[in-house]
This record gives sequence, C-alpha cells and structure tokens, in this order.
Amino acid sequence: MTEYVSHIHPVAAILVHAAIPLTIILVYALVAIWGERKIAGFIQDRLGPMRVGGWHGWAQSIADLLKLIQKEDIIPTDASRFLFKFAPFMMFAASYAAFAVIPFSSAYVGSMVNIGVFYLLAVTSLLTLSIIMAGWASNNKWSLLGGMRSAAQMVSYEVPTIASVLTVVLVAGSLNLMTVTEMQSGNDILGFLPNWFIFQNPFLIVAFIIFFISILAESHRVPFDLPESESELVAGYQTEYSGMRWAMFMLAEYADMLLLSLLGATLFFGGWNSPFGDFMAGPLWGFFWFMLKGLSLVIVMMWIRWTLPRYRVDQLMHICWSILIPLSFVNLVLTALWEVIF
Amino acid sequence: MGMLDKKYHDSNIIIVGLESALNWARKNSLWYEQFGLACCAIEMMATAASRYDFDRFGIIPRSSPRQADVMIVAGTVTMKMASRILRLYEQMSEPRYVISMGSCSNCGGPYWEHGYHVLKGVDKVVPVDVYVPGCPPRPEALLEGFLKLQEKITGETIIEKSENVSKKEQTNDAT
Amino acid sequence: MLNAVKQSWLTFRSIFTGMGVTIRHFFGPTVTLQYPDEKMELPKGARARLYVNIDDCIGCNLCARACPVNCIDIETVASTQDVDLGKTSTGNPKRFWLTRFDIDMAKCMYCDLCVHPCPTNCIYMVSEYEYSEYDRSNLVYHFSNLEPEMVAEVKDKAEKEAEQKKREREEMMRKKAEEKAQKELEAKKKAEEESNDKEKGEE
Amino acid sequence: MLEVISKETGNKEMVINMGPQHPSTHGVLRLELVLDGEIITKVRPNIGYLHRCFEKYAEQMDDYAKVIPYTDRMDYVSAINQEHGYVIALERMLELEVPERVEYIRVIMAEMQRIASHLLGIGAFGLDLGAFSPFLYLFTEREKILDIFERVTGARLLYNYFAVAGLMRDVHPEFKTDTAEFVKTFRPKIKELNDLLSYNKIFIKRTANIGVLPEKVALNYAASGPVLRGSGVEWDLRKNDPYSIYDKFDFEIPVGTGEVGTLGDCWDRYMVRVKEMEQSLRIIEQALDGMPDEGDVMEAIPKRIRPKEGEIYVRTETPRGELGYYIISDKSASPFRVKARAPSFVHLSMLPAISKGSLIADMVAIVGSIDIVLGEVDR
Repeated sequence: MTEYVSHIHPVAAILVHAAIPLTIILVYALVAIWGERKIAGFIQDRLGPMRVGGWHGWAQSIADLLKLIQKEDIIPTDASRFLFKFAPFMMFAASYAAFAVIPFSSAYVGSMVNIGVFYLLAVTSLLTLSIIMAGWASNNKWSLLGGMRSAAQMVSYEVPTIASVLTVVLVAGSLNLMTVTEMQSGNDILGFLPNWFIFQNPFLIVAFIIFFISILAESHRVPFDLPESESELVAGYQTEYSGMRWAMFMLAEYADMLLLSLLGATLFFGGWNSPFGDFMAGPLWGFFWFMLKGLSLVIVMMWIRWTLPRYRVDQLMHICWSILIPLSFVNLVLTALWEVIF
Repeated sequence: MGMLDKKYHDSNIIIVGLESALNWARKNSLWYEQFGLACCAIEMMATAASRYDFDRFGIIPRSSPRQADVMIVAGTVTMKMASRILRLYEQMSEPRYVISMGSCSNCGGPYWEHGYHVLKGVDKVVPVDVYVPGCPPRPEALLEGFLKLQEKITGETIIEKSENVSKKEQTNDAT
Repeated sequence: MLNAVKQSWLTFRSIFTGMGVTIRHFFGPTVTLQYPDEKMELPKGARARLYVNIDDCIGCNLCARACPVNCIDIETVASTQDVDLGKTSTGNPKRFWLTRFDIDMAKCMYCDLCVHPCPTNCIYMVSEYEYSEYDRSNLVYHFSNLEPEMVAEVKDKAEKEAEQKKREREEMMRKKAEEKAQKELEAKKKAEEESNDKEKGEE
Repeated sequence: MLEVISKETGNKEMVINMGPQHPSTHGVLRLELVLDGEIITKVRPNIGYLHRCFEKYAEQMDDYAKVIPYTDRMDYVSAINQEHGYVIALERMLELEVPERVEYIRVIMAEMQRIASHLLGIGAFGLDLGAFSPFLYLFTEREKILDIFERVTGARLLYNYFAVAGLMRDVHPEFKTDTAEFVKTFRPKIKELNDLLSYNKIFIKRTANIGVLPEKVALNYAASGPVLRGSGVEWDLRKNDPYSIYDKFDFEIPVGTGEVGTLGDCWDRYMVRVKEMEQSLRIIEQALDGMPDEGDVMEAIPKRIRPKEGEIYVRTETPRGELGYYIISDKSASPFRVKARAPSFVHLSMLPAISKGSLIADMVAIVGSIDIVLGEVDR
C-alpha cells in the first residue's frame, strides 16, 4: 500500500500517511474512553454508560466530545498565554508523531526508518516538555506541582524503558520496528509457540515486566498517575484547562497509552504476526492481530487502574532508581551473555 | 426539520438539526463538580456509587471546576462558604448549570430561622437551575433532578441560553 | 538482595490478589438499579414528602407547633353557626375553616415530628420523592381546598358573625351593666332611705 | 509566576490552600500548607465552613425533643450514634427507665450505624489513596444497611429515630431476619476488603509509618475512638464506661499493633476500624439473640419534657470517638445550653502535630485516616 500511494503523488502520500494513524487514534480514543468507563463500571458492579445512544451507551464519548467543543475556552489572566495555548497541541503532536514508525501491518508502516525505536523514544520525550509547559503556564500551584512531578517521573522512567527496549534491540539487532517484527514470524519454539521475543529468551520476560511497569508510569496510569492524581493535586497539570484544550490532553494521554502498548506488542509479542503461523495471516489480519495485542495491553492497564491505590512520589522514584534501573541494566548484560552463549 | 422528526422523536438517533445535536451532547455529558458540603454530599456519593450509578447518564465527577458542567450544591451553604461557592461558579466554563440539592441549599432548610451563619438559599449567590427537595434527597430524587435538567437543556437554544444567563444575572444582582 | 526479591514477590502477589478480586467482580452480577426505567418500591412509612389529608384536618395547629423548623403555616377561621363542617373520618368534630394550610417542602427537614401529635392522623409522610422544581416557590404546597372567593366569603362571614357576637356580647354586657347600675341605684336608694329612717328614728 | 510565589513567602517556600473545595478534604475543610517542594513545613487547619449553629438551635427550640433531628445533622455519617448520646443524656436527667426491647433495638441500630460509618470512612480513605473500586464495593454494603434502616425508620441518612425513653416507631416484623441475613453476607466482604486493600503492598507503603501518633501525644490531645485505639490504648467507652446495655455483650476492643509499621500509624488506625466492624457484627448477633420479640417501644412520658434544674455530661462511643453532651436545664421546656464535645474536632487539632515534615500525599492519607466529619467539627 505504501508503494502504491507514493506512486500517485508525494503530497498525497504524506497526507495519507498522516491520516491513517490519526483515524486510528481518534476512533481508538472514542472507543477506549467508552470502554474504560464500561470496564470500570463492570469491575465496580455498576453498568457504566447506559443511556446515551441506545445500546450500552455507545455514543457516550461522542456526546462528551461534542460537549467539550461547545465549552468555553478559559485562559487565566495571569497565565503565560502562548505556552498555555500551545501545550495541549504539542502534547498531542508528540504522541501522534510517534505513530509514524509503528508497523501496523505487514503492508503498512508510516515511515520505514531504520532508527524507528530511537525516533519513537525521542519524540515521546516531548510529552514531558509539554506537560511541564502546561503546568508552568497555568499559573496555578496545583498545576505546577503536577508538572514537576510529571517531569521527574517521566524523565526517570525513560531510563528503564529504554534499557528494556534495548534488550529487545540487542536480540533483534535492528532499530527498525518492521525488521524487529519480521524477525518474530514463524512458530518454531517448542514446535508450536510463535517466535515472539517474549518466548525466545527468559530474560526478555523480565525485560517485558520492566517495560510494562515503565510504560504504566510513562503514560500516567495507576499506580503511577501522580501528575494528575485527583485526590492530591485536584487535576494536576490539567487543572486550569477547559473545553477542547483539555480534550486534547485526554486525547494525547490515550494516544500515548495506545502508542506504548503497541510498542510493547511490537517488541515482545510479535507485532502483526499471527499467533497461528500462516493461519489467519496477511496484511488485514496482521492489522487485526496487532491491534488485538495492543488493546489487550491497554485493557490490562485499565484493569490495574481500577484495582490499585497509587504510589507516593518518592516511592515512585525509589522503585525507578533503586529497583528498575539496576535490574534492567543487569538484565541487559545477562541477555547479551545469553545471546553470546546460545 | 422535516417530516422525519416525529418519527425519531423518542429515539436517541442523531437525525436532527445542529442545535438539537449540540443540546443532545450537552445534556448527555453533564460532568459535575466534585465537592460536597454536608449531609447531602453523602447521598451524592451514594448516587455516584454502584447502586444508582451516575455514569449511566454520562455523569462523571471532575474535581477541577474548569472541566465541570454542573455544580451540585450539596449541603448547607454557610456565610463563610458562600463567597467560595461563587468563586467556584465563576471558575466554571460556560455552559454551566447549578443543581441545588436538599433543603439547606434550597432555602436554608432546617437552619433558615435561627441559623445566623447559614445562607438562606444558594440562589442568593449563584443562579440555580433545578431545586431538588429533600433532607437529604434520596439518590433517585437527585437523578430525577438531573433528568429535569436534561429536559431543560433539550428546550434550550444557543441564543436563548445566553439571554437566560443575562436575565439570571440581572435577577441575581437585584436580589 | 534476597529481601528485595522477597519484597517484590510479595508486592506482586498482593497486586495479583487484588486483581483477582476485581476480575471476579467484573464477571459477577451488577447491583445497579436502572432508575427511571425501574424503581425501587419504598418501604411502608418511608419519609419522602409530607402530605395532608385536608378533609380530616381539624385545624388544631399541633403539627405546626411540633415542627422544629416552622415550615407549616396554618390559618384557621372559626366556622359560623349556620354551617356544620361535619366530622372527620376519625369522629372528631371540625370547627374551623382551613383558609390556609401551606407546607414549605424546601424548608422541611423530614423529621416526622409533626406526624405524631396529629389527633386525626391527617398529616403524614408519603413515599413520593420525585418533585424537583425549576422554581423554588413551587415547593410550597398549598393543601387548603378552599377557593379564594370561598376564603373571602368565609372570612367575611366569620368576621360578621364575630362582629355580631361581639355586638351581642356588648349588648349583653351593657344590659348587665345597666341592670347592675339599676340594682346599685336601688340599693343606694334603699340604703339612703334606711339611713334616713334611722336618722329620723334617732331624731 | 515564581516571582509571585517568592513574594508571598519571601523565600523558596510556597503557600498552598488545600480546600475548601478539594476532593480529599472530606467536606469543607481548608488546610493551609506551607510547602518546601512537596514537603510540608507547616500546616494549619482552617475550619468554620460548615458552622451550622447547632448549639444556638438547641437553645432556641422550645422542646427537648426538637433538638434530636439537629443532633443527626452534626455527624451525618453516624446519625443514630449522635441521637443515642443525646437521648441517654435526657433519660439520665429525667431518671427514666427504658424498656429492655428498646435498648436492644437501639444497640443493634447503633452498631449497624457504626459499621455503615466505618464503611464510608474506610472507603473514602481508600479513595484518597487512589483506590476507587474498594470505595464502591463498600458503598454497596452500606446500601444494604441503609435499606434495613429505611424499612425501620423511613429515612436513609438522617433518621430522627430515637426518642426520649423510646423509639419513634416499632421495627418491622422481619427486622431480625433482615439483620441476621446482612450479618451473614457481610462477613466474607471483610475478607475481600483485606485482600483488595488492607494487605495490598502499595496501600501498606502509603500508610505504614505515616502520620505516627504516639500514645502519649494521643492522650495529651484527648484523642478517643479508633484514633486513640490505633495508638495502642485500650479505651472504649462501651467497655470502660458502659452505657445502655453494652455491659451485657461480649466483645473485644481492637487496638493498633504496629503490624506493618510503627504503632499508631495510618494503617493501624485504618485496621482498627476494619476490626471494629467485626466486633460490631458480634454485638449485633448477640443482641439479635437477646432481643425480646414483644414489647412496647415507647415508655409513657410527659408530652413536654421538663427536666429539673441541673446539668449533666454524658459521653458515648460514636464511630469517631467520644461524643459528649453537656446539657444545662433551667426547669423550662427548652434546654438552657447544649454543648457537644465532638471527637472530630479534637482529632483535627492534632493534625499539625502529626503531619509535619510529611508530603502532600501523606497529608491526604493522614486526613483520611483520622476520619473527620466536618459537620461535627464545625457543628
């Protein structure tokens, strides 16, 4: 498909490449917000949205979105106007841009760059910047605290994330996510297990656990949702935002969650590879499997969210610096040894 | 709207004009400001809890007033709190609504006579859309108040709303 | 080191225990009552709104006096002699027109204290809770079933009767006073006469 | 903006107002926090946002009975316990005998209310720490109690059920079976709560060694109830100064043990409440066995209560601690003075002592663990 589009016109190709992830993000965000509320509802013996649109409140997110468009756009008098306005868009742009290198299917990846992983991690670190921007520009103490917490949290959790991603890169020997995915095709392990990295090497299981904990923190999910913890910081860095600007934050958060889950699926669960070898394989099935894997991770994140209390800010740092980082580096070395030996 | 509008009158399908679509969105996504004042706040929590479940109507709590649409004044408004309520109301972004829950915020309730420190009705500081009676109101009564508010929003037009607001503010100033 | 591993293991175990609980609830039954579609039947004696069976009210004002918040406002007019207001279903004779029986449900604190003193059990709580309003003044419930003209007529009549009674009383009082004065006068005369007689006798 | 902050305090410290509208202040409490980074260097609770003139109202009422609905509204989470103290005070003043059946019903109701109140307290504590689901599970249980209460009293939250020397109405015939059923279904839920929240490592990390209240400080501040017991002091007015018929029942006083941290930390206070719910279940079971089936619920008393001249102080154990009523009578039908000693107020005053040097997140945990109700603090 990629080749086909670029044959028509270069600008058209860019537009198509921009539109596909955007559509995926928007549809996903609408479904995921509704889904999260339904999951939360069922976990808590409730029903969640039921009345909007008929069947199980399917139109709930649409109503929310339409309402948020109508809301008044408030910019506090003492806010730093440009930064305040700019932060939500920058945050969304950061997570949106990162989708460029995600291989959605064997036939489609936005941009086949050979430093895909590196690019992805570099672009997502813009998120931190935009959150600090929002927190500082709001001229609100809660926002400032939220922004600062988020900066500390995201900067430190990037280290174990990168270390665990490096473990996979070490095994795969490539930074291109498409190549990484292609390396995981086939069902050779023990005769029936797919060749996914998580099954290839015992140390990669540890790497996955570290990666999963880190992405929980990176995407501000419980038990690490400190930047916006409701009971402490009112709404954290989002406190002063209303209407569409706030919706951009929510969109970016959900997009970030999907992005990191999809990255996890690519790195550890074989990306668009079917779990049954050649059965149900192909570009469209590939997209289905890829989204299924990514969304399963998202659902696990939601499940965790509605179960656990949250950590305190210093405990969060403690987990990162004194457990996850040493563990991930030790793991990296051990994986390298394993690769050398076998 | 054409001949179809009767046909789809009761359903939730969105084959309607822009205005009614906007109204539909507003009424189905009433996020409320999460703050409780007194006894009624406990019933408000009970309404949000599993048995009655606010979320069925698309109503969720937001703790920042900027993102809230409805302010549920749940409990006794004292003189000391009145200015804070007003400030919270001012911090909310339009379109915003106020539900006065329970006797105390309706008119001072049990404390209307000798309560030297109790505001006699929250409508003295903010314009109220729906008054829910009860001391405290049952969760169903609060939900019914929300349904009443939804009814009110359905009848709103964008221009009317802004007129209403200015009218409300005028009467507010007068009192 | 070993301790750290143990601690991590315990943390994970407790997290999984918790997640087990939530997943059981996820597949378990829901407890939600879908309010406008299905309603819970309130138990007998639920306190959600005050109701007055005005036909049974004798206007004794006991409920208004028992109310801690003074949300019951009763105005009564004594019935004139030519009208018989009948009896309540409990057999108490009615003697007053209820020109006003207002309950301000916005003030009411649902304490049930007004219900107990009522001699005819005509004021009680009903389990109707859906009556929120856009306007607060609609929360004042008027239970009196008299038309405004009727109220005026009744008041007028009662006033007239009261005036007549007053006049009668005054008449009576005057008569009494006159009689008394007459008697006194006679008594005085008698006394004078007696004293005169005495004086005469003495002379 | 940083300039603004430094102007306010003159140095690097930041003053921040937590409340009156804040999701975790349990009502309308305002805490003035002086922060150094996220560390609290100073905290000052600022109350009065819910001052509803209870004492003034008690003086204004022309009948002692009319004060009872206002006592409900003091601690609205445990209304029955508030009434209980007040009617006991009046009964002692009037030297009235209360029928046995009434006492049993009162004890059952009071203990149910204690469970309901603790459920709310624990749930809100969990909510403060970010655990949302336990709060809703506990609320579901609380709804079951409220269903029973509604059948008995007709109201869901503020009951006005106890009268002087009696009850406003008799319980319904199925009261005993309903309550027994609840007790049976509630026991497993406590275990579930322990699985989900109490022994969750994250929860323990957030609460253990936080807000430590040493025994001596607790006694000096006149703490009572679960807060005092969390510090390891075995003090429960139901045992130490029995009122009603509590001396007939066999139950234990759960105290803090420092099981996962220091004695007297947030977790201990929390756990005392969980264990107390079990003890309340025991009391309810015994009371259900002992409750007579037949009997009057209203002693013949004069319509207008006129205690003889004098004063009385009666203390009872509410879910939050020692609630005392100090009533002065001047022989008229209305009380001359009613003073309530509210446990929440006392506990709130300890806040600066136990929260210095902690983080904002700890502040939330501490406020949640002392479980204050602002209606009672401000009255």
